[in-house]
Amino acid sequence: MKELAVKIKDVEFKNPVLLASGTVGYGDEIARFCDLNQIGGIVTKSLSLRPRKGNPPQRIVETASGMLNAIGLANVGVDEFVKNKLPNLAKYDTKVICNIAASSPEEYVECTRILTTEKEIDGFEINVSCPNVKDGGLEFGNNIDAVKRVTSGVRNVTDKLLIVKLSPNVARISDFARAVKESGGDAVSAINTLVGTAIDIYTRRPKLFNITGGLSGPAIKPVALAKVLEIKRNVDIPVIGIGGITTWQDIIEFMIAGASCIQLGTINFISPDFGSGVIPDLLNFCNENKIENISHLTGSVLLP
Amino acid sequence: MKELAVKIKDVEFKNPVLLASGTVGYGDEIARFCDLNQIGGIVTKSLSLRPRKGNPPQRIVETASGMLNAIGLANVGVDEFVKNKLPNLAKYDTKVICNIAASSPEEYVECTRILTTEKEIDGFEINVSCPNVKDGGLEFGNNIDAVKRVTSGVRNVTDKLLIVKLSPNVARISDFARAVKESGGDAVSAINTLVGTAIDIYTRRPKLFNITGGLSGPAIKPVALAKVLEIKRNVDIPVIGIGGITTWQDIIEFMIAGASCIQLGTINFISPDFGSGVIPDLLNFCNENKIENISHLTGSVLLP
Amino acid sequence: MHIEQTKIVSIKEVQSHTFLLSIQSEYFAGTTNPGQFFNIKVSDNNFPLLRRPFSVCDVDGDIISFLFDVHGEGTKILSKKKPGDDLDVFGPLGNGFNYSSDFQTAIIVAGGLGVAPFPFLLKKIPADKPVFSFVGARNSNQLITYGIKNTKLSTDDGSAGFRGNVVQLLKNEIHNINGVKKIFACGPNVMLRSLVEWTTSIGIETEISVECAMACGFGICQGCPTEKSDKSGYLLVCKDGPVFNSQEIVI
Amino acid sequence: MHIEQTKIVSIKEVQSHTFLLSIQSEYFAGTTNPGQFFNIKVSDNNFPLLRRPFSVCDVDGDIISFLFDVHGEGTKILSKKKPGDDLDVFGPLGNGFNYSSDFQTAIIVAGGLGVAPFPFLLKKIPADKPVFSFVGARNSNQLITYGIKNTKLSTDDGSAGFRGNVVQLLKNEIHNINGVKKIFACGPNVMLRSLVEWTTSIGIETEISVECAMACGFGICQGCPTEKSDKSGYLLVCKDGPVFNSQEIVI
Ligand SMILES: Cc1cc2nc3c(=O)[nH]c(=O)nc-3n(C[C@H](O)[C@H](O)[C@H](O)COP(=O)(O)OP(=O)(O)OC[C@H]3O[C@@H](n4cnc5c(N)ncnc54)[C@H](O)[C@@H]3O)c2cc1C
Ligand SMILES: Cc1cc2nc3c(=O)[nH]c(=O)nc-3n(C[C@H](O)[C@H](O)[C@H](O)COP(=O)(O)OP(=O)(O)OC[C@H]3O[C@@H](n4cnc5c(N)ncnc54)[C@H](O)[C@@H]3O)c2cc1C
Ligand SMILES: Cc1cc2nc3c(=O)[nH]c(=O)nc-3n(C[C@H](O)[C@H](O)[C@H](O)COP(=O)(O)O)c2cc1C
Ligand SMILES: Cc1cc2nc3c(=O)[nH]c(=O)nc-3n(C[C@H](O)[C@H](O)[C@H](O)COP(=O)(O)O)c2cc1C
Ligand code: FES
Ligand code: FES
Repeated sequence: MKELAVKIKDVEFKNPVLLASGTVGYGDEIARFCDLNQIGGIVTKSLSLRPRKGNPPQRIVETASGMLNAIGLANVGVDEFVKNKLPNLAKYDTKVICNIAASSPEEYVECTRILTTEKEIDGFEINVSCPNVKDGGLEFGNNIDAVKRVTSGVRNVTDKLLIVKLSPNVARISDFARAVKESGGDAVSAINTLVGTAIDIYTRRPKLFNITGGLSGPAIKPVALAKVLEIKRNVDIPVIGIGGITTWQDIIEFMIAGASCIQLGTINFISPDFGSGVIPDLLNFCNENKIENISHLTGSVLLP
Repeated sequence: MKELAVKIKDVEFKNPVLLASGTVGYGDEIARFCDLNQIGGIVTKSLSLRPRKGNPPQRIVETASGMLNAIGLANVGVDEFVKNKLPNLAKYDTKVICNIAASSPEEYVECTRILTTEKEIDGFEINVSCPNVKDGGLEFGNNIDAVKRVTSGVRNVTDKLLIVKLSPNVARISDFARAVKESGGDAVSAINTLVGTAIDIYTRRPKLFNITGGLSGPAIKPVALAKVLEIKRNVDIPVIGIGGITTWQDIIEFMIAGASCIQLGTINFISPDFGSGVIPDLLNFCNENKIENISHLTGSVLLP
Repeated sequence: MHIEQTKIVSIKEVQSHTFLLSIQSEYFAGTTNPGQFFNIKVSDNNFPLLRRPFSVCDVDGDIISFLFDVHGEGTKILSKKKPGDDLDVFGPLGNGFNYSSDFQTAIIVAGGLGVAPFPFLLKKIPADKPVFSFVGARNSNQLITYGIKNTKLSTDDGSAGFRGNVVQLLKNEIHNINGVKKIFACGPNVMLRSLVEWTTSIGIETEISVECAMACGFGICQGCPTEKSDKSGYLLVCKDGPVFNSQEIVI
Repeated sequence: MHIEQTKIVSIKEVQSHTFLLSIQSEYFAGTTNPGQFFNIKVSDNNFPLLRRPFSVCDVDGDIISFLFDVHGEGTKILSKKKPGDDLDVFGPLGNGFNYSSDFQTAIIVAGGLGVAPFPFLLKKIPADKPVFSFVGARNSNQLITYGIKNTKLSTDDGSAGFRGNVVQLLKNEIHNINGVKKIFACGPNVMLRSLVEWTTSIGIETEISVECAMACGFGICQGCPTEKSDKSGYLLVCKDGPVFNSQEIVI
């Protein structure tokens, strides 16, 4: 299966299929359906220094070919993760990326400093783009200087793979990718969810307690793909493509647009076995099309 | 049917249902299905000073609950419009809004200057947000100063209703709405399409000749609704809600979020009779819920 | 729990807009407890995107049944299925009723389609324990008593049984029921709330099956929180429920 | 043209993955010309979002038929419809073939499912004008000759008829066909292109039915441009076509 191996910095992923943050918890439940040994990697739910309860219900609304979520970064916190979640993840032959969300640049750095000593962790994904928390999240994601500060701060405390997950809710995402590169980041993930909302027309209240939520799923795929392409055309940095992937064809499409790896999000809720189930399809596509290594697809889009 | 009448500036729309620019041409074909006498208004395809051929094919790609278009502002030009299209529109008892797209602030002003003398035209919608042309469009839409310049330039040459159609491809759309208000605009339309793309995985070429296109349809409804809500919470200016409307419930939802009127876009391609067909449903909702005038819904969302 | 492509054995409209759907699965039949639920993909495309949760209604041999109402687009699609069609079913999910705890008399309280999980529960409650059922609805057309035995009815408009809601009916009747009682309830949140308020005050053990919006149904999305009674955080309806002891959560 | 909720009268798999769908509509039957098309909503929800265009294949009394291939999700849904099901049909759309112009002999050229518009056209061509049909496909399994008469076949792999493409076959046979000829063609763009190149060079009038991505199907979206021969701009396939005289456009 060497055909599918993909390297970013010094991390060799078995294949380009990763599971996206917030859509597989810490791997406990999903492992019953998706054989984690078969996939490139898993990204943890966003971790913060201390545990977070998350937002009150309602946290989820279905939309046309998509869903809104406003979970509010409910998570067990860094300490509990290291003690009780990481050992379980470490049992699998797959790469473990810790996603970190925080309320201040200092908290990002502090979380990373604590986690980077854990040898089972292969890299970090810095979430500067969660639309569902008051402090942190979007504010950082919309501010180039804040993204730079967070990236270089975290870079200072870890030599491991450093990915920054970008917000699509900006005018030019490639400016943010460039900022990440200039601040020492190794890669960017694109995209996090789009800001959206839904209102109950009888009560006239937003359906989500948090008022707005993040839109994910097939509905956003064309937008995600355009963001990946935009970054690839403007900045020389590896991109991890995310957004609305539900078929093997989608994975190939993201790679052609410029993605080195991809992440699966919402699809895990519907077909939790998709992650490992899709690997043979990718292999098949490569064989049929005489693609020696799947990474040759990355950015191979032919533009006029 | 006074229950449905809505006023923006001095223009009284029979009801809040308008047909969106670029989705009904100049009204010729749609009139066979949607009784234009029954609806609030029609917005023309974007007009430019001179005719435009538009982009070569392929101009359209279907996506999950949405579609991408890259028409490239194909239009007959201002002169031909006045000569051969406007007379036909003028036959209907409905408001006619001319949408204008241009490559420079001067061209916007020039188009408006020519058109404003036509008494059949009730107002203008300035399109600073088309993602599918090289010159003009998005560049203006992403630049607050350009939006201000265009708005005040156009304001100087017309006293008619002046609406500016905003791009959703920005970090904070309310900043643009504020700029419009400060520059003398009477209202904003939100939203135009989201930038998206699609790639053929076998040829590795973008499916659209233009590489990227604008995403419309139900897929974008949650995003459009959040943009309307954001403007309403931050700026005191009438908003015309657009994006993914396909049911009467969607119309009510947009109004509760903050829209004074709404526009129907992609739905016209699927159900060209929806525009006039939906009016009785709106009336019914108002009657059943004892809403004296539908405009009382505007911005009535209950926030925590 | 697993995902299985099952075949639809039968689908019947048992009442206007209410359907009984049966599928065949040895695995599901052998592993499901009353009160658990299944997450069903009603189409093989993106519309609707998410699975739809339904409580197991009954198990008979290797046939599993669901009782459902046509509510929105998803259940509309489901209602149009035909015997022989494939159905993508994920389960059994969550925790069911604890029917072997220390009680002498079982009381079923169901509002509207809240009867759904009880036919199977009734089969499992030890035969020596008497069962009293109370079913309520808005009016007689909406009363569903499929598979329920020894039933007293209530309707808001009095068109059948007691006029009033099902909790009031139970309050009126409780003195006729002897022994250490345990209540199993399912229905709208307002009904559960008023029930639990009362049963807490008089100290009858109560288990409630709760509904809420769900995405995954098995604990990975965190989309279905319900507040713990001590307000220290949230439990997940899909994983920690959908059946809760009424003392565990704020309903 | 209008939108009508029609009933499906029959649906048959005439060849593997190729279906003949018939609906009933007096209005459509009375107003449709060969070569026109209908835009069909295959579901009553957002999936797929857009209508799907299909040429009218045949009209018989008040029965309209379409011949279609299962291509993607939309046609898959369509292929699963049953007699008696409702179908939301919009049409007739566009301009059809001009079969009353000044020719003596009609030649049909169809590639693959390009045969679709011809059964109806064949009925309309005046009986005194001889018709010669040429149908090509990749291999014999993909050859569709539904409703076509006096037919010569070609397959790329030689598994039936002439080995080679249908344009080559026609070139070989054209000397056997007498009188002022007019060609009516439908099929993949590559086939149409090579056909038109040749017919232009030898001066045979040719009408081609063109396919492309469409959103509205009736001229409001500008989504279906095809370049004018003089390159001065675009025509719309849905409104100015789908049948064009080969001299009008750059194929
Ligand atoms: C554990 C559990 C067991 C259930 N058992 C049954 C049953 O046995 N019989 C039955 O008829 N119904 C049952 N339901 C409710 C059933 O799932 C909904 O009626 C169904 O999802 C409606 O789908 P729809 O597409 O027709 O409706 P729509 O309203 O179009 O869509 C439903 C959407 O609304 C969301 N939603 C919001 N609030 C709720 C809520 N309180 N419950 C469910 N979905 C919500 C869902 O996430 C889903 O995306 C159960 C729900 C849960 C959570
Ligand atoms: C005027 C006209 C007449 C037609 N007549 C017939 C017919 O008689 N029989 C038949 O089998 N097919 C016919 N087709 C083609 C038929 O419309 C497509 O096969 C069908 O749309 C496929 O839908 P799908 O959802 O199964 O495929 P998908 O590939 O999943 O989706 C089709 C989508 O692709 C887009 N698309 C891109 N290129 C094209 C293209 N060249 N043609 C059509 N859609 C395209 C469409 O806009 C649509 O959104 C005709 C097309 C046109 C334009
Ligand atoms: C329920 C839910 C929770 C999420 N939580 C997080 C999170 O904690 N951190 C994060 O970086 N992204 C989070 N995301 C975003 C996803 O990782 C992903 O970027 C997004 O869903 C788009 O991909 P998809 O369309 O495949 O779902 C979450 C998404 C969903 C649907
Ligand atoms: C095919 C197509 C062409 C469009 N052309 C224009 C245009 O010329 N000018 C403009 O301001 N908006 C144009 N739009 C955007 C629509 O007016 C509308 O803002 C957008 O489609 C979102 O609404 P919807 O989801 O209801 O379609 C176009 C949209 C489509 C789909
Ligand atoms: S529904 Fe996903 S965690 Fe409960
Ligand atoms: S398909 Fe819309 S103009 Fe032709």
